[in-house]
Amino acid sequence: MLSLKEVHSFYGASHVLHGVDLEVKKGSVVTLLGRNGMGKTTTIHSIIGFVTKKQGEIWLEGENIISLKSHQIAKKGIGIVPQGRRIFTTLTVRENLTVFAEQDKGNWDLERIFDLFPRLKEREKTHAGNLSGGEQSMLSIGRALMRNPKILLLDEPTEGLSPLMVGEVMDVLLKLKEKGMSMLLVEQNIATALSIADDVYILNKGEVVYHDHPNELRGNMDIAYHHLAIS
Amino acid sequence: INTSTSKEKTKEKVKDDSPIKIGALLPSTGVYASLGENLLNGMNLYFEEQNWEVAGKKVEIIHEDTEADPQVALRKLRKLTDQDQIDILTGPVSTAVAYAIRDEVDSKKLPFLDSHAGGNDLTRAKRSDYIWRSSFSSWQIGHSMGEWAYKNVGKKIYVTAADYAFGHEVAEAFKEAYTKAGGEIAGEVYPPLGNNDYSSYLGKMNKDGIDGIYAFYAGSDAVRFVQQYEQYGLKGKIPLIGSGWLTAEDTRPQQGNSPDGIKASIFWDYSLDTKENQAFKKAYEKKYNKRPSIESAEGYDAAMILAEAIKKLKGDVTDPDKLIEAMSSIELNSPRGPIKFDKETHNVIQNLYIVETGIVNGKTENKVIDTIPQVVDPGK
Amino acid sequence: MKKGSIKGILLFLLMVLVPFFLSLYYVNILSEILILSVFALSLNILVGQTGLVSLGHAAFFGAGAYATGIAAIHFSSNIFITIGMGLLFALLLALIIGLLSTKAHGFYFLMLTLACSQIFYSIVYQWTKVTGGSNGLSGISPLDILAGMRLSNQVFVYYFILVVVTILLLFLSRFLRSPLGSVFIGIKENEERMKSIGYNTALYKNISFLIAGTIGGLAGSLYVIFNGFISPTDVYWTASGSVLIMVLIGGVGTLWGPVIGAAFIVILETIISSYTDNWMMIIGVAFILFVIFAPNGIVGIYNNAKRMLFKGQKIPQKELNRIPIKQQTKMDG
Amino acid sequence: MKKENILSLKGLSKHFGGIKVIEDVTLEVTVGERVGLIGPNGAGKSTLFHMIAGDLEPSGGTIGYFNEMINRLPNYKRTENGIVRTFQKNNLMSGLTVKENLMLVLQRINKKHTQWWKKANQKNYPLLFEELEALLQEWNLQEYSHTKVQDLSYGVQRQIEIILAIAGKPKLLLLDEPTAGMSQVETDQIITLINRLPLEVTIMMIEHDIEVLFGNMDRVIVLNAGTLIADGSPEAVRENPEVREIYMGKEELANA
Amino acid sequence: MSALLLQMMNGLSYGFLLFIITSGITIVFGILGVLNLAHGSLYVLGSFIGYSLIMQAGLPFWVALAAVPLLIAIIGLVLEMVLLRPTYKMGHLSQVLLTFGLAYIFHDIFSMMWGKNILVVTPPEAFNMSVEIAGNAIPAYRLALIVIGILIAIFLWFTQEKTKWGAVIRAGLSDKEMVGGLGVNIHFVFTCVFFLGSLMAGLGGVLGSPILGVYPGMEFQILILSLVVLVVGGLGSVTGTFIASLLVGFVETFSRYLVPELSLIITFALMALVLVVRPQGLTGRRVV
Ligand SMILES: Nc1ncnc2c1ncn2[C@@H]1O[C@H](COP(=O)(O)OP(=O)(O)OP(=O)(O)O)[C@@H](O)[C@H]1O
Ligand SMILES: Nc1ncnc2c1ncn2[C@@H]1O[C@H](COP(=O)(O)OP(=O)(O)OP(=O)(O)O)[C@@H](O)[C@H]1O
Ligand SMILES: [Mg+2]
Ligand SMILES: [Mg+2]
Repeated sequence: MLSLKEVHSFYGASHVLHGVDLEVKKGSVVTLLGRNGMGKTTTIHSIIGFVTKKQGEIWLEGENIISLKSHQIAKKGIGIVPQGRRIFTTLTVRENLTVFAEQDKGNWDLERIFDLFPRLKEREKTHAGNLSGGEQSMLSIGRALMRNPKILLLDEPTEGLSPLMVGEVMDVLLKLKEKGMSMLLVEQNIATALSIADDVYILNKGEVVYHDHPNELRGNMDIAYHHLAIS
Repeated sequence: INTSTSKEKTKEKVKDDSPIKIGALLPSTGVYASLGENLLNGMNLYFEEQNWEVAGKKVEIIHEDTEADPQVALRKLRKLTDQDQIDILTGPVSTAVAYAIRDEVDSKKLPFLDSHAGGNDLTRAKRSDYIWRSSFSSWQIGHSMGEWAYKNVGKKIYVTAADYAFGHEVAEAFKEAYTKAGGEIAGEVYPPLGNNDYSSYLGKMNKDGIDGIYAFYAGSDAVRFVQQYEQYGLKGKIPLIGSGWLTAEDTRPQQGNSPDGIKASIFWDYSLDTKENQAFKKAYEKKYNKRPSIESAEGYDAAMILAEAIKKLKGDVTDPDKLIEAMSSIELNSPRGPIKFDKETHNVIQNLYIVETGIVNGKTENKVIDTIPQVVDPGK
Repeated sequence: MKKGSIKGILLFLLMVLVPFFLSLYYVNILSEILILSVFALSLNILVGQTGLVSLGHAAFFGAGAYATGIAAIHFSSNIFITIGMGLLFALLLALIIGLLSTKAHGFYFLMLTLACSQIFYSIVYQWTKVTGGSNGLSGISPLDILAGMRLSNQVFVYYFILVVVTILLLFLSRFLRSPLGSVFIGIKENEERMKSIGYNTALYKNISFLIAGTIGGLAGSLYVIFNGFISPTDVYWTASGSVLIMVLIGGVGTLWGPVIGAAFIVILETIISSYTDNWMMIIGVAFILFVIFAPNGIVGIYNNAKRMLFKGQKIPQKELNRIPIKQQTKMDG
Repeated sequence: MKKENILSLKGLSKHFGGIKVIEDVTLEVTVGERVGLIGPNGAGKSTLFHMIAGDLEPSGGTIGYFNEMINRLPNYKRTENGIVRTFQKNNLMSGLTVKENLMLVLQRINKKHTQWWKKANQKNYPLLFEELEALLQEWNLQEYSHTKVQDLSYGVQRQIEIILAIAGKPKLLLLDEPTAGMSQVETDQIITLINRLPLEVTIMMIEHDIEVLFGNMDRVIVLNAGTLIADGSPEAVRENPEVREIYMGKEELANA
Repeated sequence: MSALLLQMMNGLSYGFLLFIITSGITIVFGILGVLNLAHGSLYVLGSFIGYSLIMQAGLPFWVALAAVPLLIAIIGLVLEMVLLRPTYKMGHLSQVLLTFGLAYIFHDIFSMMWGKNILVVTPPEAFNMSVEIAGNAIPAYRLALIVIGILIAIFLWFTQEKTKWGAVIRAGLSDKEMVGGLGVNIHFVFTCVFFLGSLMAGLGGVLGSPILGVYPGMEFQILILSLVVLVVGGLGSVTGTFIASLLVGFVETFSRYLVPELSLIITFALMALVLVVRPQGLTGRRVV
């Protein structure tokens, strides 16, 4: 479905990704782990096209999208829940959800989002900038779902959510997975990450230092900590 | 250290064949750009008729753009004196510029013929030995209409003028003459310069029992004022009089038929029927393919005066005092009629004409209906 | 001694020698450049340092100029007293306008300063008795430095201005990088957070405004001493606009940028307008080229060139100096 | 002897238009206490911090700090007096480098921020620079010292967010989800450093990471829909059925 | 009484004239965040081209009214794509400088093409007269402007508030990159907005010229006037600009009538007052 081959990314002169290889198979969930500043977000941004200075190949359903603009990439069916939520603060909650929605592509609509996050329904007409941190996270997830994407890029989607909400969101992701949605998930909480993953990658200083099936990791947490602690 | 001004150096070049340099400080950008252009056209026309040669010497005009900004003007003046080493200065359009350069001109003993800026003080409190004016003083413009208006328009007049020093000076002069003749000022109002909507001011003037409105506006203000005067139904109800800029040659085409019936006082008009004016008009239209304006005539006159002075000195303009001496005694018949200088004030003595706008062949034309001969500015 | 200060001293000496080589015309242009540099430097404190983009800075120039001019005509011929009057008046005006406008942000601040300065302009314009109205205030005679020593000559005036500018640059080179200076930069970057780490940002913005206004007034005072007149044109918003452009073209937030910007604009305008009436078009094209190809101004070009030349050496890369015109204040969600 | 109260909220409430975000919260915190604050998303936790720090004005009630009523005190004065906060969403001088960000705090703490006559360099301010070095060392951030904050990864920016507060010599430190977005290693580091703060520093911390919270706090307060529903030791709160119902997820329940 | 009525009508018609002139800059600044200092120039360009078509080529007013705005809009489109686009990532001041440069260039083009004199367009035949209302003559053309102003206001209000476009653009203002990440080509949207803003400038130019005339240098007057209205209204909302136009129209008209000496100050004083009392403008929303 989505695969990165030897991707190098740059911010201005600084070289951040050093040849990342990664593959998300159709209907599978890949989690990306790594300490702060190791290039997880940069990987996501390279896929969606926020990072423009990059080399290598990014294949999406048989097409190399590395040189496309982000709106073109997004149109191909990629949904994103960015780090820091990045909801549109001057729009109302409802506008955030509906303005970019592509409801004809799937069955996520306003009603289902509101069912999932009742909190958002209560705040429907509020400016999104006035929402609490967790509510903004919900909105960001909702916004991505409303586009009914084929593949979801999730950059720490549960950040700021209460444990209860984390549970709910993970449930939704699991259901989506069952229905065949592919996902690339960046997550700091290893337990949460492993509960859903089919594949685990660990990034360190812009390079993939570990790639395996989660069961291996689950059985031997030391490996994970080893890779996650070095820097 | 080179603190000397350029004059001492020029002393050495008495009898060579270097041309006489006339510096023209005129705006070609900014609000007064079109006035500056017309003045320059007038000057160029005259010198071209003389083949750019006076008393056997080449004449050259060095034009610098003042942008009607005193600061820029002063910078340009310094360039003209220090770089170009001009012999004579002429211009400017804006009175603020004239005042700003006054001290520098005076201390450098640079002969300066003011060809437009009309602020009274230039030939009153700020008088300088080296500054003479061939154009007009604002007093002349306003005052000339006062008595005439009392006799021919009515006993009660509303006064309006653009809110800047010149507008106020003209209005003051008019009021002075008009009340002295026995008239009564019904009220006065001074909209800002460059105003775009006169409706509320016109509403104020639109009173019963008024015999007329005296207005001083020029350029875009004149166009808008006169048009809105008609649109708001004052035309045909209250007669409008003013200064010649209200119905000037280059504004009337934009005013449609609104100016019909306006009477104004001015020192030159296109319709003036003299030999000199006919010749001037013909030459100007031939060269520029459009009618001359008041400023074109001013430029032409200034050039003529300078040329006469140079002739008197046989082309030797190195001594500023002699040049001033020669210029001050000039008397001639210019397109605007007989003119000479008042040796006391350094201001021009000239006729003022009352012109009335009428419609000829579907277009407005001015007609001189009265002459107020040889108006002299009082100098204080 | 450091390389920077040697360069500075050399430059100063060169400037001292200028009148021995160049004609008075050039000396006058230099004087004018220096005066406008002072003006631009003062605005840079607001725009470059504190991030307050003002479109009303000419008011302070006018305040200094008119106060100095009026004082020179009516009260004193001593240069320090008259300049002092100019500074005092500019300071008072800055106090008032600062209190009114620093509460607003971004574009609203810009428009408030514009409004205040236009009101000041109207007062100057209409109070003909005191200010000479549209004709301006002219006939201001040369002033005394000491009893018997008069700035009667343009070269003396040049030296006087040069000394003032040198002192100002020395002051600013320390001030801009001082702890207080960094507080201003912090406010430019994120005013809300500056409050949260304990800075009374309203106070510092006002201080910045006061300093900028007073130095702007100094520029006005020097201008009157140099030209002997002042007119409302110099207080109009276009004057504020052109000084803002000097700062932007020279290089926002740098020490030398405003000086270079002032020189660039004056030279460009003076030279080009002697050759063509369409100088505005040429300047306009220059602006556009700057925006697209040299967004960090002339100082930015210089730095880039230096980096290219000394690729081997490490010269810290200065990033785009973005000045936010914030539209709304933000707060934690 | 009972310790002195550092913070006492009485009947505090906050309304936005018709929405009641905080309703009649009364609360006392003693000097040196470590208080955790939890509650569902949108319960009003951050809003409470806003009011204590002076970034929002209460609609009703009073805020007492030591023995003073500080309702009318502007936020920067509260910071001067020792109430220092972090933001849930990074809120930094993002165009400045890490060093410059920290310097702004350090110079204020050391009362050097009004000096305008000398450049702020190592020669003129050796002590400040020493402190700076120490901080960078402590947080392992030397390599980022000259990096602009906006060029840092999200997690590192969060670290700066917290350092800015801790460097501000707080008496009452308000941490709004300090470990959100931090990797495990960084989270451990932050907790260690917080625990290393002097005992007289009072800490209030909003945190959704249950492990972090229950493991390190003396007392836990639970906010739901703007009202206090529980207040007690971590153990007690953990066992509280209502808290479990509205806040904990299945997993946590299973773990507990 | 009748004098008062007249002034009311004057205020109203002047207010609508202001609205027509300023709606373009509102759209571009308020929505796009680009402070377009060349707005006045586009307006003046519209007036000049309108003049050429109507007064020189002798075309009917209505033809110019349709053709000119379109032409100006296309010019605006080209400017946006070629010049403005590279500046979006550089912050607002760059755009200020760039559009100011454009204004300078236009200034010289105007005087080269149309001379330095004031030019006036005669209003269409049908409106070239005065209407008698309660004993006062009021130019029919001004009454027509009121109607046109209302239509424009409705159109803009509808576009901004009732279509998804308005929201997309507001989203783009707070985070352009993210809008792209959600599949919308924000550059295209911006171009459209600039197109619309220029269209409004051209429309204002044609409609305003019979009353205000046109001359080089006028663009700066128009610009300042627009900025004042824009700010008083609160950035970006069509409703705000509408209210502000009428407010400024009324305040100016009445101050001219009652205290003519102060009329120069009054608009700016009004703006300062509004901003000091409400730093976000009249209708500006405060996001806390
Ligand atoms: N300015 C405002 N206008 C309207 N509602 C607001 C405003 N600010 C906050 N709210 C509402 O108040 C509620 C409480 O917000 P707050 O940020 O305090 O929640 P929180 O407890 O910190 O939640 P989280 O854990 O998600 O960060 C939210 O529902 C939010 O929508
Ligand atoms: N805009 C930028 N300019 C320059 N460098 C950047 C920029 N953004 C990120 N970096 C650098 O790129 C590296 C990777 O950052 P990235 O945001 O991808 O990390 P991350 O793995 O997502 O970390 P976190 O867990 O903190 O979100 C970091 O060293 C960071 O400093
Ligand atoms: Mg990240
Ligand atoms: Mg919160």
